[in-house]
Amino acid sequence: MPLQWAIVFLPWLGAAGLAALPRLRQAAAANVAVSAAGFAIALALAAQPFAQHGWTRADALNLPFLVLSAFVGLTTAVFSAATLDREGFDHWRIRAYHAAYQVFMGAQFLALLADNMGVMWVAIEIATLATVSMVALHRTPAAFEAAWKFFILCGVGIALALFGTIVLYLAAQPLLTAGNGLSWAALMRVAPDCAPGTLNLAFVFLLLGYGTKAGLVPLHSWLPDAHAEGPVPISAVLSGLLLNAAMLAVLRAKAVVGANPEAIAPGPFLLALGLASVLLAAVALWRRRDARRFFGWSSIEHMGIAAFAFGLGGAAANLAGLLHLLGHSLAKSAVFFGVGRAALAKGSQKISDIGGLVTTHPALGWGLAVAIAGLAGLPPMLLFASEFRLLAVAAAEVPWLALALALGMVVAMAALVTVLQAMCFGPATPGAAGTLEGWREAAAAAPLWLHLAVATGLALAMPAGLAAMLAEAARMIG
Amino acid sequence: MAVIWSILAQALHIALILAAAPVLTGVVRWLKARMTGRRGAHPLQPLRDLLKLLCKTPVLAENASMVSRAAPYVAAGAAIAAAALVPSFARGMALAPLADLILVAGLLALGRVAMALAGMDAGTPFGGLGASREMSFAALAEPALVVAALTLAILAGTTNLDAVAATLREGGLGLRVSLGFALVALVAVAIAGNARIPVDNPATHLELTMVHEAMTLEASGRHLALWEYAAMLRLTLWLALLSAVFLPFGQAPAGAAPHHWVVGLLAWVAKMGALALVLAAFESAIAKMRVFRVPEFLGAALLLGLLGAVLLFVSTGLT
Amino acid sequence: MLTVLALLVGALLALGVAALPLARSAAGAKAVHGACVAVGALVVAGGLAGLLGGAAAIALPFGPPWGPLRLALDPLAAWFLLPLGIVAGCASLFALGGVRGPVPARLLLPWPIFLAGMLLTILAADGFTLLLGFEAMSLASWALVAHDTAAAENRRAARVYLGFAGFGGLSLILAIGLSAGGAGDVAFAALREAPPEGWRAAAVLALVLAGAGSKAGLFPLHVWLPLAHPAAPSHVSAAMSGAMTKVALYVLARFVFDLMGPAQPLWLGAPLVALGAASAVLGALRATLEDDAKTLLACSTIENVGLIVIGFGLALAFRGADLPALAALAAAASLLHALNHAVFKTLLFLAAGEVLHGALSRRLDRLGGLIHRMPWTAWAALVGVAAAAALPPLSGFASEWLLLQALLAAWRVGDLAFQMGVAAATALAALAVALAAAAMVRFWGLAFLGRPRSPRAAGAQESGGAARIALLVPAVLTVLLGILPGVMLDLAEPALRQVSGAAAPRAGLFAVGAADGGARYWPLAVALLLAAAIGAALWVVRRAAPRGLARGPAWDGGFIAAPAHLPFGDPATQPSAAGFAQPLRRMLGESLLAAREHVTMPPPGSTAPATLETGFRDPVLAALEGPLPRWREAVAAQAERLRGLSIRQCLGLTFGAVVLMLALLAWLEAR
Amino acid sequence: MSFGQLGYDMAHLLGGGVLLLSFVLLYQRRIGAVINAFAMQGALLALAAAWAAHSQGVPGLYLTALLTLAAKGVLIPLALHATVRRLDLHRTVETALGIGPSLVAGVGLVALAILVVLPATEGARALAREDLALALSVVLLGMLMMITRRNAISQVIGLLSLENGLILAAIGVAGMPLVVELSAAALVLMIAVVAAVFAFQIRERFDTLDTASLDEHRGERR
Repeated sequence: MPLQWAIVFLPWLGAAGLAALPRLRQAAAANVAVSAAGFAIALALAAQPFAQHGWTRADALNLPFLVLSAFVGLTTAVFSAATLDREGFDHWRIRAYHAAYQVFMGAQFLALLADNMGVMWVAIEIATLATVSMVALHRTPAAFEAAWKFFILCGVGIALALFGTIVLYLAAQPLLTAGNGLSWAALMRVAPDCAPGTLNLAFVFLLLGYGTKAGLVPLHSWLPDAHAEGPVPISAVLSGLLLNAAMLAVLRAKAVVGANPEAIAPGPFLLALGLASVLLAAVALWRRRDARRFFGWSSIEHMGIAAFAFGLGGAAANLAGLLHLLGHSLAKSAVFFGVGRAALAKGSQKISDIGGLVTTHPALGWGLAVAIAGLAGLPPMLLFASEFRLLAVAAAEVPWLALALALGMVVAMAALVTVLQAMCFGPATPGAAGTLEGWREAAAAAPLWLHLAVATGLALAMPAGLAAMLAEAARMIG
Repeated sequence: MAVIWSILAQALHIALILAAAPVLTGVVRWLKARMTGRRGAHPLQPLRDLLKLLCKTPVLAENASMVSRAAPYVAAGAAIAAAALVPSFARGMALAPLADLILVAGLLALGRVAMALAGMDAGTPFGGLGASREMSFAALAEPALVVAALTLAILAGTTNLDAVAATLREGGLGLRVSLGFALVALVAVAIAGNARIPVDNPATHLELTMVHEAMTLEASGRHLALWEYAAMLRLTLWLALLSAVFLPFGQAPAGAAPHHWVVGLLAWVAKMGALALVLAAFESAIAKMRVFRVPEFLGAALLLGLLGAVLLFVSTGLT
Repeated sequence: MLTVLALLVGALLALGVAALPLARSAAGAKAVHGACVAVGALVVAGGLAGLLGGAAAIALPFGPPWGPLRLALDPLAAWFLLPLGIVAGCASLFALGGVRGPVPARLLLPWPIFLAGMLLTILAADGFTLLLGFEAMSLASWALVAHDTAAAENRRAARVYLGFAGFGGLSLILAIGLSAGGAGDVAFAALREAPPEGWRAAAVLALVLAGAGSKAGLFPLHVWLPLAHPAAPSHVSAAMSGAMTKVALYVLARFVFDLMGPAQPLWLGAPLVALGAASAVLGALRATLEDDAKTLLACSTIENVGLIVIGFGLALAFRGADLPALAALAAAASLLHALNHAVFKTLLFLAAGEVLHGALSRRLDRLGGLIHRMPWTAWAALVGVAAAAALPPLSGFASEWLLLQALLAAWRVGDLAFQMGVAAATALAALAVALAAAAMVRFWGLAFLGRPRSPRAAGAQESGGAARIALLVPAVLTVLLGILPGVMLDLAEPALRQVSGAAAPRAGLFAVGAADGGARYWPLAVALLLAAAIGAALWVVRRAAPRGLARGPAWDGGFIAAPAHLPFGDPATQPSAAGFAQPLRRMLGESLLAAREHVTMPPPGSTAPATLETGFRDPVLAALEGPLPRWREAVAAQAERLRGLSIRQCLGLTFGAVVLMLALLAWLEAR
Repeated sequence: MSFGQLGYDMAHLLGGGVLLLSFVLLYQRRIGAVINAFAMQGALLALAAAWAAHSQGVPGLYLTALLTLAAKGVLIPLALHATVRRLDLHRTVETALGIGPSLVAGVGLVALAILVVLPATEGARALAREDLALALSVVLLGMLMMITRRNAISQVIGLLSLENGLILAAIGVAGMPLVVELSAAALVLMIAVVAAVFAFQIRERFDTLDTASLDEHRGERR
């Protein structure tokens, strides 16, 4: 069985096993073990040359994200192993949580690796179902609200995506040979000769469908609430992984349509949605009281920035966009680790209740401060490099839009800075009995710092192979 | 040869101006007294006062620091140095290359700061009051001076007093309206810088209106003598400056043989006398203005100076 | 040499990491600061080497995903290494002297990183490296500003500061991108190839002014500076005022003189002159009104930055009018003043820190009479004050004299509007210089002269050792720079050539001034003349007057001596900070800074004290904290209505998007 | 296969029937009737799938037909009826947009769908084009129903009929690979939605399930 399939099926088998493990300790350990195995396979896969196996393909576009997903999945598993006992789950929910987690991981890998657009759609649907169940896990009315909203909106979204997929096939049908229907590679091959009108129709539905999952304005409404409910690790993987998968799906669609000269240019659509996301999120950030909602909105902003980059097109802007996705996954999940830990320590996730972390929990406080600063686009994180690249290119090509983008970034940055000051520096707020004993403290802190280190390393000393891969990917998606 | 003449001229100039300072003050006071119908003290009276003060032991406030003792020397030294630079009867003196208008302003500022700090040293209300007023007025006088310098610099191409004097002497500039504006600005600055009416009253002892006197209120003995002498030097310096720039006739040209100096000397004495007369007349004619009207006075001077410069731009632009 | 400097950056970063464990012990903290002193010395050496030797460039083996980090050392950068090195050395030395036990890591760790950021910014040879250093500098200094989280105003300062830092960074990125063009190659070499023209040049200039200007404290983006600089520890304040603003000015110079190409129109200098004049006057005026010693010094930094920028603007205009000699003169004024200001402002901030440490207060109204308790600090500070007040023969006068000469020569540019504007700028610059003198007299006189205004000030203690040396070094340098500016300008000649695009005229080792027939300034001769005059006065008085002094109570126009129940005299009978500022507050403050004062006189017979309330507010800060947030709130309120939607309405949004796009498609296909 | 031939007419007829039933869904006022109409739509869809399987010669589609019939024609309607009974919801449909206007809007959407699809799909088989236009109309009508109806049940039914439109499109495109799997997956999604209605006890409507209660829980209210 090729590694590409192994990495998908291993988590699902693990899920089956985890569903049978009632004890927290073992389940958490097994969860970490499975995730670690997934990470190992991902690395091995990255070492192999690009290849296609049936419905899956490993290419420059998805391999970096595959490795990233496996990495974030592993760190998140570690973090949840350290903090999950605070959630006070009974054994049913422990089983459900871990099973759903691994189901989601498998679906995520499949969605990234899928070469067949239909398979990709199915994978994203499975991921949605898994995450919905995890968001609803707390069984509070608020959790149900958020889960239901998430479910309905994304359900409609993927329904639209399916329609888009069908239309896409219809467009390519006359040129495709029987076997390779819906294969992205095949579609790319025949795209230049497809009926442009049909491609346009397909693109609109794919964009709106997967764009809903990527949280682009005006399809974003589910995102902040979904990030605010459920266990913290869910927020981390939602922001860190699921959004990337959706954005990659949009990119594949964009690549197909962009390959056809007669079809409409897909760029302006992405530009418009991206700019709208950045601007709306930038102002909405100022009204947030709840830390996790706040960072959910910041995810919308960053997805908007990435969409803007891809809308701009061209090797430089695309590279900036890909880097931005990578950097955002690392920084945002790191921030969620920090916020989750802080919420444990302070017994609340309201921004007003989390204060003076630097004085009460120095390591956590400074780690969170650096992470938020990195999220605001300050060095030395990867987001700084990507935003620099994007703004530089945008300023050269579309000065006025670049100005609007920069305006949004400044406003959002000011909001982030304000929250950073409030949470890390302000007067220390009374803490709850949130101390983790022994290894848990370290295990809860390590992922945060690890992410920061990786993000910094990628920004300043990216491995040549990875850089080359990303450059090729940037060319691939046109 | 010329070098020796220049050095000689410089030495003569310094001696002359040092000697002239008390006398000039005395003359102005005497003239004012005459104009206001009093007999007035002998013109040499200031000199006698200085000598008398020198013989007295100064009394310092308990908490006065080294500043009170050092400041008078700094102020006097700055005044002497500045006075040594302003050409009087001859041009091309040894220190002529140094004689830069901005440098002179800087030296005067040095003296001013020394005086203000001395005023604050004892920690008394009047000293601080005088210091703050002095520095504030100077803040408004400085721009007027520089703008006047701008006019001169445009005409002469430099701010070197010697060169300016030469240009205004030989150069066929004729009568420039801008020069008139610059003159007014400089006169206003001179009045403020020398604490003359209407900005300040050198003879007052009503504390609330004092500026200079307030700062030297604590000084006595040789310190007071130095303060007084520095003030006299400043007055002489300003009058010499005005005469050198705006009444350049009669000056012995650079490198000229000593017999030209006699003419220059006589011309200079005449000019200084005339200026002293004008000053006395002016001061006895008008009254001191309220402290917070001074900014308007200096602001007007500044605007006049700017106007002069602008007119000059226009004329140079046309020609 | 460049390699050594690059290694220095790495060493500083490593030092920052090592500071985490080292902070636990006093010896460790001492070691870190000592290493920073050494680095400062090395940086100065590197600057000298760069000025004497030729230019060099290297590409680091690592960097962002699209290329290596490039470093270069040319004369302009080398010149700015001098202030950086001097300030870093002195500040670190002062901090070394202040170490008395373990130092909190959050105070020790960012310091080397701060220095590394500034060094990297100056050495950068491509846009990304520049921004990397610039932002690292901002971030580290922000951490140092935010170190004291207890005080609300410090948190506010840190917040405003970080906001401005981010804004400046984004502006610079846009500027780089705009001048880089579509290819997206941000190497300086590539930027030089295709300099921006027309509206692009204007836009780049505006963006650079926003980016570098906000960091340098240029009007109207100066408001964070008086908040942030005082909030940091004193040696950090010194570095921020002395070095960081210079680094920002270096970025400005790098853009306008180098990256934007040699052929820029005359008008490009006008905005710099205007903004510089505005900052100079506003900063100096605020300095005369502030009653917090370190805030006062920070405002004076704004003033000096303004003067330097005026010089840049003039140089730009002269270059545009093809007057290279005058361009060199103006640039010389700016570069020299940048160095001088760095030195004497460091001295003053360190002295303020020493006062804060000795008398436990920064408020002028709680100091006084310190010259008796802390003589070393007092006299060292006096040197800095005299330099800041532009008194001959100290360093401040030399550079400001050059600047005035450049202003007086600016009419040669010819354009009438420009001439008039420059005439006004000349008056404003002179006003600023005189105001600065007033502010400095106020600062020194109130802090060190008179009688103590608080028991702490009466019992102030002076700390010797490294801190004292850290005060004496810049004091001596101030004197030397004042007496030998000619030497420095000869040293700066390559940088001037680079800036003015032509060989800079030399006035000789002992003189400065415009070459062709213009006025000259011989500082050494002036110093000698002054010394001779003072000596003569001293000699004469010694000969004529009797020796000896008598001590008595202050006469004070007939006031009684201090009552017994006030051990150090009644401090209220001295001029207060607000009182000293009164004339200028009334003359200029009311119109420029909306200053107000309110006197409440008790009715006759009442024993209640009369009170004087004064205050002013910076119009820009008022605008920043007034309308801007209101607008933001209004927009946010509108955005909130989107958020309050029910699921059905959210679906409505999706539906609307679908229908809209379908309609768009139909329309496109119909066409 | 083109106009006038049996296969074409049959497929066209069935597709049209599905669309017609979407209008019926919009038109109905009583929940029971809505559910029944939906059941009929599901049955018709199953028929269309079967016919497609026959005419395209894709036996896999028979499976789809079977699944559709079982789930949409029988199980889900029964479950919905049960829900209505168990949670005793309102028996009448409250509309955010009146019946008449929503019908008019529906007609407009159909026009839009045709305007978009027909020019867009130049070159494709006529049947596919027709079918796609009908499917798109059904999808749009489903969404319209979701946002113009206030009952949770009728909103869910809107989603379900939307998904019917997807299936219709999928079976209309001859030779579509994975069509069975995709339709099955979509079906799973729909069943999950219906299950969620139970699990989350969605009694009333989407309106009340808005962020207000989230605000109370997370201090988002100001």
